[in-house]
Amino acid sequence: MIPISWYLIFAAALFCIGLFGVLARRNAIAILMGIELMLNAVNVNLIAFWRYATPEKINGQVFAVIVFAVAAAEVAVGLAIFISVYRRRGTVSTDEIDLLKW
Amino acid sequence: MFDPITEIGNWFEGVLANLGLSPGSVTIILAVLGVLIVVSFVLIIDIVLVWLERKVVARFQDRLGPNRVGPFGLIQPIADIVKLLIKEDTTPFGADRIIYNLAPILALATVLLIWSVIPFAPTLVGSEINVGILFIVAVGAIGTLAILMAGWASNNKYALLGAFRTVAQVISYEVPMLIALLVPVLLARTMSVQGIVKEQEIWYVFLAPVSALILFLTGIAEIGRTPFDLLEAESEIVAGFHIEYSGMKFGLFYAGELLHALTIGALFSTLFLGGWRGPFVEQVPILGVVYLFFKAFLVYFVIMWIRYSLPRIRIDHMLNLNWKFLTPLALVVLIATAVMDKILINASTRGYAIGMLIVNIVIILLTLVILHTYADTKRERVGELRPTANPDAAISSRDKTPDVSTLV
Amino acid sequence: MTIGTLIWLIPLPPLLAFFIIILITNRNKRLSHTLSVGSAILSWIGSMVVVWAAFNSEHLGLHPFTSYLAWFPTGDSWFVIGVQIDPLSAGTLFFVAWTILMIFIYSVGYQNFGQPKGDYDRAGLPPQGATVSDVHGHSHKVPSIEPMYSRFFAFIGLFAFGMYLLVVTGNLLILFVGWEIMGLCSYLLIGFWYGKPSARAAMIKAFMTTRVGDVFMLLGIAYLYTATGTLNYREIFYNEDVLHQLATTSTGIFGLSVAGLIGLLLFIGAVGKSAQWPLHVWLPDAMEGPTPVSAMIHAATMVSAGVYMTIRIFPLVSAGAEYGQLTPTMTVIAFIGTFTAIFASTIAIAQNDIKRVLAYSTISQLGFMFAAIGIGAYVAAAFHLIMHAFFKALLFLGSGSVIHGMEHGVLHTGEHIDSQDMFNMGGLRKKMPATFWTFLIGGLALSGFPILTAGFWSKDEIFADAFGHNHWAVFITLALAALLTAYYTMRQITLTFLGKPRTHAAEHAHESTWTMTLPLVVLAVLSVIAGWVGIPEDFPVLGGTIPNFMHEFVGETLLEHPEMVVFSYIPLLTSLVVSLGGLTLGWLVYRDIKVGAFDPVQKALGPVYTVLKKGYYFDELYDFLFVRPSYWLAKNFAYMWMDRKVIDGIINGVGHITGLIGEFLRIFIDKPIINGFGDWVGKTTKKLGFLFRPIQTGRVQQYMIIALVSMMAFSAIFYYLLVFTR
Amino acid sequence: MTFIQLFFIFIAAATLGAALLVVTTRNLIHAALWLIVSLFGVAVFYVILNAGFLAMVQVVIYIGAIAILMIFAIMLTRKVSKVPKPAFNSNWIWALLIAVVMFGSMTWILNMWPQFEAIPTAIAPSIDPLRLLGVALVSPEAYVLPFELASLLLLAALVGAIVVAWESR
Repeated sequence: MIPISWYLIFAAALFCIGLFGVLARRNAIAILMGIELMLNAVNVNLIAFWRYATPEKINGQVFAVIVFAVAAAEVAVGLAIFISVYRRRGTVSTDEIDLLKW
Repeated sequence: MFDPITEIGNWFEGVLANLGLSPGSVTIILAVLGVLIVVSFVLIIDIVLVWLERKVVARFQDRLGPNRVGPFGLIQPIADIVKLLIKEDTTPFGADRIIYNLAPILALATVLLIWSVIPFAPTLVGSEINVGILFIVAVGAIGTLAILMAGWASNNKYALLGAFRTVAQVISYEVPMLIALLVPVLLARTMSVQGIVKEQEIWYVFLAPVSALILFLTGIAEIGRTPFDLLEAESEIVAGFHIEYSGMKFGLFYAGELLHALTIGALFSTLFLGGWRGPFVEQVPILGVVYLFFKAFLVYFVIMWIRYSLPRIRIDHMLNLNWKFLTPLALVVLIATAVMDKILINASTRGYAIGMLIVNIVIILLTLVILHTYADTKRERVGELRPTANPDAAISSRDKTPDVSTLV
Repeated sequence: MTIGTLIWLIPLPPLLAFFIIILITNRNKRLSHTLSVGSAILSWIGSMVVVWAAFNSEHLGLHPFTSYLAWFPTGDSWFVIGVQIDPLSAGTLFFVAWTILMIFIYSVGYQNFGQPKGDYDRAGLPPQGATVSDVHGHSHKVPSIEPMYSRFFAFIGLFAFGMYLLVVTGNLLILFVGWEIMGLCSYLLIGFWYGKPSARAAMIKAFMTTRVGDVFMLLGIAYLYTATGTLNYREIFYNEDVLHQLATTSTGIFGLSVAGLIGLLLFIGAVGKSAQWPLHVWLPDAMEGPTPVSAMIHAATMVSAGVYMTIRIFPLVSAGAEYGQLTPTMTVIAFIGTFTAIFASTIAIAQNDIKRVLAYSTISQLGFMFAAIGIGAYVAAAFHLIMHAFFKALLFLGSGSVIHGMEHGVLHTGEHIDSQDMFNMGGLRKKMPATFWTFLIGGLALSGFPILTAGFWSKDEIFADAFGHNHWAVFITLALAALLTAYYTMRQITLTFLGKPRTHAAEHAHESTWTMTLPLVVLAVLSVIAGWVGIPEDFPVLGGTIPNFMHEFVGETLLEHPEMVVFSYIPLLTSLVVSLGGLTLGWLVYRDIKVGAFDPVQKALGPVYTVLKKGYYFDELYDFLFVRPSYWLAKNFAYMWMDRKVIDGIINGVGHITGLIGEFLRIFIDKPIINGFGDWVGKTTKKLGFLFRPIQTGRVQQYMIIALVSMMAFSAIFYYLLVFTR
Repeated sequence: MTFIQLFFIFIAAATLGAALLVVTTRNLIHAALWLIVSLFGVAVFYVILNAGFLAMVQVVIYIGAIAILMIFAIMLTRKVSKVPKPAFNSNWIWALLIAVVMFGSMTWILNMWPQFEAIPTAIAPSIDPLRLLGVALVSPEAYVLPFELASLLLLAALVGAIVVAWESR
């Protein structure tokens, strides 16, 4: 059988890859993809802990479902923002969207 | 009871076990074999579909259809396939090769995937999973993706437009479809397709006619057939997302589309027409396959019927129909069914069915009333814009026209 | 419907009204105010049913009406919220329901419903009046309807929701929610006429000042939750073990016990909300809002929420002390209350704006209540809370009616005078009789006119408690404050209503519509008879004729029932003397003020008068202590002359009172610290700004990288500290 | 090394590889497709973990909705993604450092956890996770309130997205 450690390490790796994407990518949409990866890593952890720790309590899956909802909402709003930013400034690369500087 | 397929399966399993393979590998081999059998079977049906489609369209259009190759042109599909195979396989300039080649495979594969959860007989189902309905929806989502890939990879604006249209259409029609799919789930209290079939002492088309109708319509929209075939509206965007495809790649799309129609038929008959149910099916499970395909072809025929009788509708009309009519209706039906289910929780089967039927009929009537009033207001508004023809003018104009017989 | 369900439903109608008005009926004024008042009536009915049931139920304190609901899971346990009506909340609910309903009705008239649309009215500015031509054809100006009429009713609806929520809930967090909702509404309504810069300033000031208190209150709530694991009243304040455990465990801070510290933090929140010194500055400016708002939010309900909450947490505050002696926290409360009482009343005697007088009077009356709580007489505090709500609401509404009449006169005559300055009024007695009599009753109640009025009984009980437990300082100071109260009340009445009209506007003022006078009458009746529920048994003659319902009832709220203090004549005589004396004094001083004459006291007091008029320069002080430095820190320090002016202002003001303090300030604080500090802060901030400027690139990812790096560094450090140093 | 373990390693490798391609590929469309692959891998893990329902939901929501939405957005802002620019911003090296360090520290800390090598216990046949989940999501003494709040959040996001992306004419 598979020990839980595999899932945890896998999730950690996925999370860090996503984090790298969030921190390093230029295009805002790519950053959103990184965020999706991170959320998925979290979900994998939730489900793994549910399965290994308390299969009789369903909380892990419930949290995963809530994470799904949050992810969907976040993507919808995020993409909408990017599109309107693109309309106004003609770019979605984050290092050109730096109006908040000194 | 006579159940050849299961017996063959058991026998073959015994053979493999005697060869001294580990049980795990035996399972895998059997699974692979099962997949192969189902896929090839379905694909052969697909070949038949090609012929059937052409024949039926010919009949609808008052032609003979294929009749040269073989008796009644039965070999025609084979000829088509050969033609497609020997055609040049072009790839447009600037296309994204991998995605371009991946798309048709994905398109056909997703259609085939649906068959893995459709029960052919009481004892015969590809894979018995407890979230079958959701599986079907998920696979449909992947199908959308395939079309989007094809459209984008072709590096052609018509293809891209077609893909956009597809996604807009399919995704928006998935909403009422999902809600309509929930009604059988609610009635059968399970998401497993086999379970839903097993629950249908009375076909659900009688318990939930409205959702059946909605599923049927949205199904047509999902496969993008007339009147919803905007994704390949020849007159507007040459051929839509597969404009650049030629040879067998196009063939795959074509086969996928045909098969998808039959799949929708099978799905519909499984969820609403009692699937493999029929006389003697308990004694002779293999009959279930026959019943299922009979029903599926029936629905498929209706789809073709609609396809070749109706014109294409405008895209805004299509989206209006979805968002302003089907989705609210589906929601109403779902809620009504749930409430009715609570009320009739401990009624007899027949009483339950009758109650559900009554609810649906009431909903239908209300819908008709609403539509009628709405249509009236609409008509008035149109009437203001356009002068209505008055018979006298028509008659006088007819008098002025020269007599046709003199021209001949 | 069970009583529990009913309690849940009480706050809802105003909220619904709010949403419906905002979303749907915004355009239709009549519909909007119908909705709003209707919702108020619904809530009023519900409240009355609940209150009636509460009054009729035996030992409500032991078995209050409660209904709990598991809100959301916190790990293994659940966070439980609920409603609870115990004697205290019943009493509060009673006056809240009455005042809110009355003020809703009043608002209809006050916002000139039914009047024509103004000629130059714009949203965000008070109505300027409209020209109408009567049957004779010659046109004259009349008040015009408020442009944002519906919006006003939506806002007060939301406010009513917050207040009801705060009263009926049985959970400190929900109380805080209602508290903040009211804070928001106060902000919105003070700045209702956001066209006026003064209103904008006032709204921001009010919000910020109360925020200071609320932060502490939130801290207290969080602390309480960590300490007890619950926020329900019954499980904390009615639970000997928890209280004892809280009282005995000590925190390192000021040697306070946990209970004491939490109580103090929550009390700071109350100080902010109830505008006690030193956070009192926002309330006078809050008078920028429409008068119904001043009456409801800044006199009757919201500011008394602070007192309500402090009575709520009284067990926490008094935990660990025998009955009669004071914990440190109680001492603080008593001090702040007493000081505020005298302090605000001294300011009030020098105000000319009719509403500002009432504002300062509110502050000082709330001070009375806090003082009462501080010396452990929370029953007296609750009593005075309820009575004060009635007569202060009455007074504010009365003043609103007066202003309304004056504005009518101003519009009619067209002279340019401040329609709120009492020196422009006079002789309104004949013009607006209903307003006069009700206002008189309110004023007498406020000044504690003997026997008849409610204010007398409640104040008398505070005196009795203060005297009975030998808190002499509190007793004497409060007596002085009461004297001043009576004095400025009479001053106000005399200036406004008695004598001859001092302006043409005053001559042409006339009575308001019934929607405004009806609430006045109702509240006047209430502020007379309501006091009779609290007559001590052993009071001469009257004692025992009516059972001391107040004490019996509210006394049950907490575990320890306060015994009634033995009756003594000294407090009674004191209150008689101060109230009657103050009234006569006020009348004597102001009985004949000539047109354009100055306040006679001004000559008598000289510079002190200016100090008082400016409210001890507290606004300027805070401006200089907090606002200006923040400007420095934010931008630069190019405005030295300004603060020099401010400082001089303070030095003049203070110096006139005590030259010594002035000297001290100038030598030891002003020159070395303030200016030096100012320069230093300015320079260094500028330097730092230039230093750190390049960091702010406006690139989110870079910020995140910085944040993450620092986070990892810190976590590494902590990990090292936690693991390797073990 | 049983078959299931081999399978796990294969899927994990595929998922992580796809994820790496997501964050490194310059062509955004490819990145989105790789994202789909890796999300699909995650779905497979759900299946292995007896959470079939979530697996399906994963496919429906992420691949059916989110990924397609992203591809749409990419195509709507295509001019940008066509411009040959480096995929990473100036301080990507820091990001790499952070990611690596975080991964290292996470695994290191996880290693100290006693049950790190725990083996799953068989789910009792009486327990039907699907049914449990359904009940938990709608029963008042469980998660009905968070669930409704989530739906409310989705509605708000829907409206907000429309308002934000609305072409103001």
